[in-house]
Amino acid sequence: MWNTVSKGTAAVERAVKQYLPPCQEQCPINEDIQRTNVLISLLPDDPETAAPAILQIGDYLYDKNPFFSVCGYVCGLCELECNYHAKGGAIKRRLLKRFISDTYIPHLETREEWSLIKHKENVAIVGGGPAGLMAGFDLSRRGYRVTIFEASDRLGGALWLIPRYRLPERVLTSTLEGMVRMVGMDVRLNTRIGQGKWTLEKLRNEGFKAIFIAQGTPTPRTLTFGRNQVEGQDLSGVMYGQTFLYEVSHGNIRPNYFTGKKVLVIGGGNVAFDVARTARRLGGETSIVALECEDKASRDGIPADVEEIRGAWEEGIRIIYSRGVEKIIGESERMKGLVCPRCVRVYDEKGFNPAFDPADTLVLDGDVLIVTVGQGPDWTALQEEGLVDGHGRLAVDPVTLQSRNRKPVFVGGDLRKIGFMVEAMQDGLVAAESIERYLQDRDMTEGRKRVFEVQDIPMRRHYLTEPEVVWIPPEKRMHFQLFERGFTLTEAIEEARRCLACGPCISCKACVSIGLRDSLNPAEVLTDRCCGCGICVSACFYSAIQLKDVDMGRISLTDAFKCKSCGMCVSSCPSGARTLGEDALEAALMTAAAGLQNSPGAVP
Amino acid sequence: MGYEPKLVCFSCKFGWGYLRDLDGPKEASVFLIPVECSGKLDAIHLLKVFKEGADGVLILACEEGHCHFQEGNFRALKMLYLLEEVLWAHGIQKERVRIAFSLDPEGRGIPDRIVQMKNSLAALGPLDRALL
Amino acid sequence: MGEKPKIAICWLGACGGCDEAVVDLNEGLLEVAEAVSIELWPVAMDFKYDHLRNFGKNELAVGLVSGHVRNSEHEEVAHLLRERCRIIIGLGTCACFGGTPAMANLISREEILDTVYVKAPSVVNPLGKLPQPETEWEGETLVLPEFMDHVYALNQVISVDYFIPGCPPPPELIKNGIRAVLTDDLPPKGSTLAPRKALCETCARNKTKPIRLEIHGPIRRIHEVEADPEICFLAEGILCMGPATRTGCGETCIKTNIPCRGCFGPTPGITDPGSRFISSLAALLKVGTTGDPEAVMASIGDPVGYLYRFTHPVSTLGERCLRKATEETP
Amino acid sequence: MSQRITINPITRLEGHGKIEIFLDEQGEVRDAFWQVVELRGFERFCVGRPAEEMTRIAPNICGVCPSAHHMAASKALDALYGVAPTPTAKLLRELEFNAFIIEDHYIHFFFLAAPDFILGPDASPAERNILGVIGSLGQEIGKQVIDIRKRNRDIIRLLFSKAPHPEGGLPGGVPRGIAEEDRKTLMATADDSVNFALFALDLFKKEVLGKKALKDLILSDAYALDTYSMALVDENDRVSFYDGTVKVIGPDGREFVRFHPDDYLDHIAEWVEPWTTIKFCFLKQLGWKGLVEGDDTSLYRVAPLARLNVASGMATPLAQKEYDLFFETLGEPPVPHTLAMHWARLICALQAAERNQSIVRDPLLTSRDIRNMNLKLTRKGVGCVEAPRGTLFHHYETDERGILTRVNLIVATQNNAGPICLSIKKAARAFVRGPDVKEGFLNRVEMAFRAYDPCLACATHSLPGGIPLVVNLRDASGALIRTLTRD
Repeated sequence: MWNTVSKGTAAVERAVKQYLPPCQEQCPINEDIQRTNVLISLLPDDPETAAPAILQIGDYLYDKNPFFSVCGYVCGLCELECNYHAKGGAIKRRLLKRFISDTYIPHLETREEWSLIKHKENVAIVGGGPAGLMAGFDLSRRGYRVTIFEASDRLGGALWLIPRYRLPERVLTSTLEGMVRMVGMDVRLNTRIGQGKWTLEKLRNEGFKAIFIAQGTPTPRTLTFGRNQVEGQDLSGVMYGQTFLYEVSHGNIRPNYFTGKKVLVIGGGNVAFDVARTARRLGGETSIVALECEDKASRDGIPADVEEIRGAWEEGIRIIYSRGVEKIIGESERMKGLVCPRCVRVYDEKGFNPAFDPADTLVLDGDVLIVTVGQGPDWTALQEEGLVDGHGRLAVDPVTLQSRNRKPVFVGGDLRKIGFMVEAMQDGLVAAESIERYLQDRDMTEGRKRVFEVQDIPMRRHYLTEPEVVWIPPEKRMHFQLFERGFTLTEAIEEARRCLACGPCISCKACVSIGLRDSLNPAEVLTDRCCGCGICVSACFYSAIQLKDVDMGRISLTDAFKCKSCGMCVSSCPSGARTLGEDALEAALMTAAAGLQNSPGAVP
Repeated sequence: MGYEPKLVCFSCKFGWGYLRDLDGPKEASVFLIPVECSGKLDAIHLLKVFKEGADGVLILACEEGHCHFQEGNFRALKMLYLLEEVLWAHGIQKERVRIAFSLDPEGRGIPDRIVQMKNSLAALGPLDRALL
Repeated sequence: MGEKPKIAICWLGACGGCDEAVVDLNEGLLEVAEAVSIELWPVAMDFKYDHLRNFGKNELAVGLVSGHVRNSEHEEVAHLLRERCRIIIGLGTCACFGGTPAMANLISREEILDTVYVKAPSVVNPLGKLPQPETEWEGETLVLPEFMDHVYALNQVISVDYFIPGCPPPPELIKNGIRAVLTDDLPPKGSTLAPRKALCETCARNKTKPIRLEIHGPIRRIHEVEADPEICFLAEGILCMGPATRTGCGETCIKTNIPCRGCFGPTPGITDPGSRFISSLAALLKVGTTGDPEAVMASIGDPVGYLYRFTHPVSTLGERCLRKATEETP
Repeated sequence: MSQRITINPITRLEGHGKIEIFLDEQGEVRDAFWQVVELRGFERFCVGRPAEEMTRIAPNICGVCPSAHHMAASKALDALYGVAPTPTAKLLRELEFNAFIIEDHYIHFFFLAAPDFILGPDASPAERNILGVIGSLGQEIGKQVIDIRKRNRDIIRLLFSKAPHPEGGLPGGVPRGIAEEDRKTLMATADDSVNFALFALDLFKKEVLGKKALKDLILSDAYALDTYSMALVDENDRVSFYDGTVKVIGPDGREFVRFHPDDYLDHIAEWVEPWTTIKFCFLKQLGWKGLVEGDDTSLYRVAPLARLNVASGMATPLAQKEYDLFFETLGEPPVPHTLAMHWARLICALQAAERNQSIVRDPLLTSRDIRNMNLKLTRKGVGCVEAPRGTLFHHYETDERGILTRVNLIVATQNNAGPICLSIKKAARAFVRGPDVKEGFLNRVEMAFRAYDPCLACATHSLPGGIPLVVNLRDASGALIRTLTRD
């Protein structure tokens, strides 16, 4: 029966100085991508027997990344660095995780929580978003008693801004609810820290020995032109992207809310595209006005993902590039249109400093304006709690996330630096580690910064082209169901098989975990036999071998981190100077030889 | 027909029957040797097997482009092409060594591939060992 | 025992090249002649075979035996020498591995006789007569040794204590071998009195080799190509057996700009260098995305001729043993 | 009661063989058989090999005259690929071949033949060898012999990697050239070789011709044989080693036939006897007439004596002088005296040395133009050289990829196989009588084949075999009466 073990020899070894596959090095939480890809590739191909196996893979993923199901729908950071990019298309890692989560979510909902002994200090987490939850999850596993203070009426924070057509609600709710239940975190909803009632001081008195602030960036940024605010933002029909998406996620916006209306969305990021494609699905004739230009490669290129742009374009959303908003034209307190000068430059050496060509101005008319130009943290609370430095910026150590002003306080997530969901989760994990070190009075920075070298693409003759991802045709997408079709079992296995597993064995060990192989010792060189001919160098597809001139002459050396102990170099060595230690093949041959000699089958 | 050809079958663990423990029913004259990768096979492994009494060798390798170790299957193919003339010089017809490129996780196809190979070996008759 | 130690230099199935190599000790031969008394050396001395029979068991210090074993008299002489020499040194590639003539193992004895004595274009042999073990002539019988149908390396017939490979074995190796026996500073029995690593260890061309040694496209044969004297043959797609062959010959062939053919035999721990090299070639020959592997592999033309040129009797398929069970192996 | 004497193995030659002598009741020799026991099958197992590898496989036929096979193979490849070697390549080949002729003739004369002359045929076997020769001629001369041989073999090693078993002959060229600095040592070697050749000839005249017993032995009827003679001659009918046409003269000295090596099959044929592995060459047009000499024989002799008999002179001046003295002493060609081969051998070595003297001074020697690359496979090629032991033919046929489909070799000593048998028979009849046979007399029988400098490994190039000479005396019923041991 298919069974993957993750203890003992099959456990992934903690990376010391090590090569990692580029996807894992790129992933902020270094998820075991290669291992789980290989495990998926070894799944049985009929659904019944595959299901329990998929759950085992899910459990393995969940153990290190409880958000993996959500990642499977929204994050594709690892795919950007995949070695296969240049040779046939990156491996569709996100869809592979989504495939696992489709089976895993129901299992998670009924999964029995871990019995953890909470014998350590109380820790308060301010903010129930990905950063806070991740920190709480990790600290609870370490035995801390964690309480999460969430300002709104539900956990999840900015994740709720992701539209349903990209992230199904059940996946998000089950994941959030599952995390709390699995580690038994105490959650206090509708409790905002920082406005009188709850202060950090109060938390300290309540017995919380460490506090992790991750409130995210709730306040949307207003529209500015040059130094000053664009007037007319208070007209009716003008709203801000965040709040709009927030309301949609709460179900407060009835379908075809914008039917017959012309909607203008300001902004060039992914959130702006979420807003536009949501508005389009609500019936609005939607256009995006972006400050940035069309060429993504240039410095002033539009930041939104290529897939988002393509999706929006397919769904009939007009995209107007390199346009700023100088004035909002209003008529009897209602928004009627925009005055949009051409933007000739977005950034200069000093940073964001747009410049416009007033001669080339475009007037756009529209009934609704949704401003989605980014969001910022709630500065007042931070000032009150004394967490900012002289220049009004957050005073926090970037490596340990510890506040410079108040030692027990740690800050992370979008609040600290706007980024992807997985970067916020990374902050959560870093903060958890720092909190434990702080509470255990250990050195805060030792061994924290670890740099991994990236394994380059292994050599082969044929590189396979990527599978084509199927989207529902644009005309049928005007709803909030998923528009992207996930992998079937066979497709998942096929794509997982395409993964080159280019990382070293010790950070994978998938084949050991399912008992396909029992040992992974790297190839060993018998230096008294090696003459330095270099045939093994060209036999190795992972460039794990190099020749080196030592005192006894030129000999070959194996880089234990890169070696896959596949045995290609062993069989190619003319002097028999390479071995894999005791090799099952030789033993099997001996028994076969004995068998052949005395087995019947003699000539009649 | 008394002649029962003796067959050794090397199968790649990453492509064939890893989902079923392979040491199924033991046929006296068939020896199944799973290996991590067909590319790991050395010419001497095959020659030794013929020398010890095998009448044929079947290598079950992964499908083109699907080798877990990149090109082990292609390595095995190249080795077999080189081996052909050496085998023929010793009276071993090249039909006695066959390599199949496919994926069969359950190993459902292995038994009848073995039967198929044994039939073709039976057709060739016992191996003339004059030069072995 | 003031008397000089006795040695025998004898050839079985040989071409005399190894004896020429002993003569090539030049002045060294005179030194050897001073140090020992040569009791048998058919090519140069008239000691007849009976002379050897008169010696007692292990009375001779060392027997330098060249040549493989191909007929009944070789076998008889081999055992004769084994009994009388304390140490037997297999001299030259024929004794150690079978040598070039052992390629006859791939052809049946009958076919050889048929080709040489009947089918050869210059032969006039109406009655198809072949050499016979016994021929009657006016009441007398003329005897020829009985030809085995296989060429055996020496240690497949008698236990051989040390090996000096090479075709021919370089004179310095022979001299060192004899000195080692006489001064009794010898490595463990069964070892080869020559360097332990393959040719690339000492070959000057190994330094200029590209990091990834790859042969793209077909193998090029030596007459089709003007090889660059500085660059590794394999790097230029020319077959060279250097990596699979023990060094010690001084790479004279490579210095004469022709690739090695493996006459020094395998390195320690390897018994079948030819078959081992098949896998090495499979690794070296990169066929490229569009190339046809079968055509590239076929470009070698005669794998058997290159791989088993000197070592067929010790190869995996070619290996047979004539030794009686009682013989202890070294 | 007829007797049988076996000399087994025969020694001081290359290869394995034995002699069976049968006596009648009066102790007279009824007949004697020279049996060669080697057979390897090069002609068969070289089929399937790439033709260009023959310059590396063929030398393994014989360790004493590998350069001959290497050169014949190189020339066969030239013919096979329809390409002529560049002038420099031809010079380098001749340089190596002459150096080989010199060192090979001297190893025979000093190592294998001299013991019978310097120490005398009746010397005890223990001394009758090179060590004995050096003992009697003195270390100085011994060292000179060793040195001249070493330096000529160094030429072979310089050009073709190894001696024995030179390698690397290529169609239309040689694998490496010679640098200008090498020329100095080559010149020294060539000049010293000429001086040594003259010294060797003086030694022969003093030590052999000077001794009446030996001179009578040479002139005696026991060592005389009337057969045809064959050798390679150059365009002006002079002795030639590397190249030329094949000329055959009859027992009466008249030219019988002259042919280009490519047509060897029309003139040379091989006969098979069941009691020996060697094949006996005979002149095809005359047909096999058995092991007989005189006017109705079809056997012919090759190697040094035949060269002098066949050619109208030597190709170099000093050698020509010796050639004239040779015939003044031994009578008009064709000289039948088998032992005179030793003298002829030294004269040939002199010519080779003189020829090298001019080659090493040739400006073309050190040019880089050593390969003629426009090869056109003609699928058939015959290469012929005058090997030290006689005319050698290599005949290759290949498929369209240059892989050998047929290999036929007529090897030097094979040409002499019949005459050797006859010489042994005559010597046995002359020297062996009655039950008690002195060892020295058996040695005189062996001297009959030693003169030919036979190379049995070559001659049989087919299968190795045979053990050194053992002398058994059997009575008529074949029961062993006495084993002659030589100690």
